[in-house]
Amino acid sequence: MDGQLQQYLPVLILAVVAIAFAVGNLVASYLIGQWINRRRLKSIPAAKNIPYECGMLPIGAGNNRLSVKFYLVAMLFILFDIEVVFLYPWAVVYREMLAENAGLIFGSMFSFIAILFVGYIYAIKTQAFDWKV
Amino acid sequence: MAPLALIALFLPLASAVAIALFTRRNASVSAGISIGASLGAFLISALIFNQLRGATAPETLNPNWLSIGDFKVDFGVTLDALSQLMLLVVTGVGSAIHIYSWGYMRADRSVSRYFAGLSLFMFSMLGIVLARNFVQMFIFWELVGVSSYLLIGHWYERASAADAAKKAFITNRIGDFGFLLGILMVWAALGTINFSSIADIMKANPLALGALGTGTGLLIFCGCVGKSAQFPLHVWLPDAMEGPTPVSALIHAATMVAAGVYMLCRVFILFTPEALSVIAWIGGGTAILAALMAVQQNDIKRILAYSTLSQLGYMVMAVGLGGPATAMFHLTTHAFFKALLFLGAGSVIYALHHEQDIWKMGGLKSKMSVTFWTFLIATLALCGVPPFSGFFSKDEILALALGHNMPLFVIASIVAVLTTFYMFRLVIVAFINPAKSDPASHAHESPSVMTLPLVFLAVLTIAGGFIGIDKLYEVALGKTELGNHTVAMAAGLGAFAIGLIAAWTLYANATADSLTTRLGAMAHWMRDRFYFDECYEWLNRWTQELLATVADWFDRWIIAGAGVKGLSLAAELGGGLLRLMQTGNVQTYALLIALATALLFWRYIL
Amino acid sequence: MNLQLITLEVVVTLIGATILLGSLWLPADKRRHLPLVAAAALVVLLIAHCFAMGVDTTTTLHGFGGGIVQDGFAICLKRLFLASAAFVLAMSAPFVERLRAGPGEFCALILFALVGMLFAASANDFVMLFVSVELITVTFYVLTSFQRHETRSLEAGAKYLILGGVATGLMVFGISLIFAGSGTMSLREISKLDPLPNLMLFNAGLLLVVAGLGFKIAIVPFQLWAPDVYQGSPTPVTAFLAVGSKIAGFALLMRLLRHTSRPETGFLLDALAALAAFSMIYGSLCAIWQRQLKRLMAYIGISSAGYLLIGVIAMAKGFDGTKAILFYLAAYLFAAMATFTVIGLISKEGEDERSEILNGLHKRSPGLALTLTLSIVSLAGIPPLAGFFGKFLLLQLLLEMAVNNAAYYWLLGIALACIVASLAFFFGIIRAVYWPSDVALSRATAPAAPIPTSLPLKISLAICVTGIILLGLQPDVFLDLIQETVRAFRWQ
Amino acid sequence: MKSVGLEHYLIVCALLFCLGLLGVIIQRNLIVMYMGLELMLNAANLALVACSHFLNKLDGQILVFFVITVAAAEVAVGLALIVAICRRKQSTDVADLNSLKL
Repeated sequence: MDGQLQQYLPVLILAVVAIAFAVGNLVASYLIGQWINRRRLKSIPAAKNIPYECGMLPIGAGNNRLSVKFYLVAMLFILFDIEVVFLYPWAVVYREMLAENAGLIFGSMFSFIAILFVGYIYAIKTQAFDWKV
Repeated sequence: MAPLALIALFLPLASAVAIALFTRRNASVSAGISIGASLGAFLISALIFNQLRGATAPETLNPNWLSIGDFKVDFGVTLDALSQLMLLVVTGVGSAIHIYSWGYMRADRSVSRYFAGLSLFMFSMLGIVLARNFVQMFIFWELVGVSSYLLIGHWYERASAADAAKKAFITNRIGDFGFLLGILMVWAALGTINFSSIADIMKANPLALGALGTGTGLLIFCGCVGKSAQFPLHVWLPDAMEGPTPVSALIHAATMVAAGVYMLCRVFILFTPEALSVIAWIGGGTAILAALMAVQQNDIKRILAYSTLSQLGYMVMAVGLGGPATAMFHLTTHAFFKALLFLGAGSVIYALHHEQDIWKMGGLKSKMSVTFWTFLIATLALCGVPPFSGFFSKDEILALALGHNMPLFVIASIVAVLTTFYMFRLVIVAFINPAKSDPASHAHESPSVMTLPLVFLAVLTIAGGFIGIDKLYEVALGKTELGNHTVAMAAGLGAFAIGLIAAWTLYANATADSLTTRLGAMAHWMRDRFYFDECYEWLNRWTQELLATVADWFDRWIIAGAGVKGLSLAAELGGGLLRLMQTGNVQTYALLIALATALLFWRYIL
Repeated sequence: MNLQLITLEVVVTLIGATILLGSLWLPADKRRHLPLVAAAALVVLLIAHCFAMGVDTTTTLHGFGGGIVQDGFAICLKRLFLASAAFVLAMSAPFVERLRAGPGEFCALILFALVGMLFAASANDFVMLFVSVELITVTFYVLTSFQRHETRSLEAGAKYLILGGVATGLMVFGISLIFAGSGTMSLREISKLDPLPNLMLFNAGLLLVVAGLGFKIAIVPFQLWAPDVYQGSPTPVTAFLAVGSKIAGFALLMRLLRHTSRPETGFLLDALAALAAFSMIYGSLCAIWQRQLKRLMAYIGISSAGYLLIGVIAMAKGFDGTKAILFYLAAYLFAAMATFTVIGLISKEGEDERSEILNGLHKRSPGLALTLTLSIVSLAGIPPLAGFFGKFLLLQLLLEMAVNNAAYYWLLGIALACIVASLAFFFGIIRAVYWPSDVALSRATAPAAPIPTSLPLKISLAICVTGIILLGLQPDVFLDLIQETVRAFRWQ
Repeated sequence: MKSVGLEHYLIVCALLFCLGLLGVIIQRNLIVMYMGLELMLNAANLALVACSHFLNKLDGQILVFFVITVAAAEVAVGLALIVAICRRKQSTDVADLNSLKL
């Protein structure tokens, strides 16, 4: 087993442990639940089968649908977020480029941001961001 | 000269454009423009001819029209005896028919469209005549096809007319496909497409085309087979009779169908002996086949159509036998008398309110005397009776065949017999016999705007043999030695006599085609001419009828069916099948793309 | 780093951004003028680029680390792109008036797609190639599905999206393989590289990239999307897709092949020859049955792509195919634009553009009928119009190639047969325009009223017709023009 | 065992790529098909990164940046389109997109 894989060993172990823990918990609770149900007589209060045995009864479905607006904003976020990826290589070469060709390093990023900004203005003006409409 | 020729060339185009753009509403103005343009072209051609007298004009005008790398095409005009005479024929006959049309189409709904098409056709035809290189000729060749398509389909409400137009165009395309290939091969072999330089090269070195010489020649000939409706692509011409009769006269009898022969003569030097023999036999075959078919027709225009076919076969055969001058001579005379025949037929049809069945005509000799006499003159010319022009040209062809190819001479003579037979069958039944229908008995002569062209053409038909056209063609295309003239003449006249007697004995006073309903009506006078009657009846029933039916069947099923229909059908079928690939399901598409890519990988990478 | 190489791109981007933002503040009734404004701007830009900007067509300039190249070829293509975009914008003027979504967005998207094409014309390494292609494609995802209220538009968008995604995937993976096989992204370095580090990887990548580009230019077997998407998209978009996107794909394909073609990659040219044959046959045969005009145009485009591939192969083999290809592209541009303009004018909103809508067109408006006829004649390759000479030039190249390799005679035969077969659709349309049969007339939905045509559209149609006729009758003029442009032009 | 080399990466990438393509071809749900497309792109990304790691050249990683951004843009457009289709046809089954054919 050579070094290149060796360094991944802890990660592997951690992954195994995590998976085992999660699966183990699920299996355990299921088994216990079954066992208890079997042990109980017919007189099971319905409350035993609801998530919380006391307090308010839950109303409506557990998963309610989100408005499309949510996805719209999420998409816009992803778009602007992804663009940031170009800032990393830019930042890497920023220092030495600044020395030799400041105009290029500024101009390129400035134009890039400007184009993004056009999109941003468009998004605002078409009320893509506000929830009401 | 060249500028004059160009004016003559572009006059009809101008008129076509003018009609199409401005005077679509006003019929008479359109007709006036068109007729004027054609007459103007005729005058200019006469002027040119008067100046040059058949001498070849120096080719002054050849700008570098299209040059792609080493491929040079220049747009110019050829003015030698050939093109000069052809100019005269096209514009002369054309003008006569233009004028005639003005009377014939008077009642039509869309006269303007008709005359626009006619002018467009004149332009294209003159373009072919004047072309000085293959590309130029091919372009006008296509234009002629298009305008012919438009004119055949003039009465497009009739599905038959539209289909006939389409059939004509498609069939021609099959020929043009070969023609185009031939042109490409000529260019590949000789490096030029100018007729003059091709002629020079071939004179210098007859084998310049190399091993592919014969093939190239035959490919070029394909164009002629399509345009001049030679076997096996002749199927479109009879259907083309769906068009208005003047159109049939101009395009499908006098000029356009002759363009193929003209082209052959233009590049005659390209053809090797083998190619020539093939050409000759195809011509002869067409002649006899078409003549046999004509015997069994009852529609007046179809009879003329089949006779046109067989006459074109004569011309092509003459070219194949090495006599382009003879072919051109017959082309010229044929243009005269065949146009005259069609116009006469048109006048009859016009008088009988578009009745075309000859068995419903009759008795027109007295009622339409001008039409009858001119028609008779043309018929005699077609049958090669002296002193009419047809006699001289037909006699030359027969002599040529006699001199070079005996079997073809026999075929040509038989064709001559048949020609006389069916033409006089037509004349007797339609004109001489008593009237057999109500419109026929009340028919009267057509207006003078229609009869005058008839007279004009009749004069040409009579004079055509004497004004030395053949000499001019021999100057242009060189003289070829002919066989024994007296024998040929004897054969021709003998053929005429046989055919005439046959037709007369069978059809004089016949009310129906005696070949089928021979008994009864004919029985009482059968006793007098019993011998002839039996003889001809036997001859007709057992040879002509059989052969004609066979030929007709062959024509209808093998050629039209397998040849033309088959090709288009195969294409349509393939399209229909390939089309099924467009299922409209994205995943099918994705799957196909993936499979194709995998296939390419497996084929080329692994 | 020299900015003048991307002047056009920058300017067009600015125009697009301006229109996009401007449309937000413009009152709604003014917005419908935006397409014409954009078109006018492009025309001005084109004229300036031809005469004013002092573009030197004879020298080859490189920039941006070799990613961008400017040579005669790129300049010719850029002018073609500008022209086609101008035509498209002009024809979308009547279209946007009945558009629910904004006209500003529409024009801006078309302009951004144009930017992508302009980049594609001078892309000289794989990064630029990928980015320009994607700029075009992603923009077209939106454009094809722009009529959100029409099912067929949405469907066209979805189909283009899925299949375009597949094509993108193929192309990117191909690029990665090429990178693995050659160790560089720059086409110039690849052309200098000898021998290639890993030939097999390189070939595999090349094949995949060609497949991806083949999708853009719609050659068999990557053509399946074309008819559906053409039919479903808004007509101006279809026109842009059929002309702009196709030409861009060809530009990239030619650069790619020109730089990568070497004895070891010769297999690609054989493959392309086969694909060219298939495309010609498929396009012209399927066109016979097709009565839906935009699908018909798709099939015509497929067969045209086949003919153009001949030129591409010739150029990759070192023959001078540039002129033939540019000529054919110009002819195709004029004819297709004219056809689509007429179709867009005739068809009513939400109507399926079947050939019945042409019935009796010459009675309604003879001008349009004549225009349509001319462009169809040119597309069918009937002399003496532009299309004929385009095909002629390409076939001539084929003849030259066949001297060395007789196999090309087959290709020649197939091409000629397809030209003949392509007359079928010609008849279908001409007959519908001029002599509709009574059956068709009874089925015809169109009223006999003349079709209103605005002045800008008349102008653009006139330009198209002039182009078709001039290229047909005086081809040498245009050829000399191209010759002048690409005279000192070396592939590098 | 021997160390992991470029070819191993490329094999994995090819497998991923084919999986994605398979997903596009087999899955009926538009969104799942879309995931397949993303998988194809990411396979290519992995290959590019691996190459530029083993060839010690950054070009590949630069292209990866572009691919990621383009993929994001595609996702945005594509999801918007799919939502529109879902609203109109009340289904995201690709088999329902069959009005344009032949």
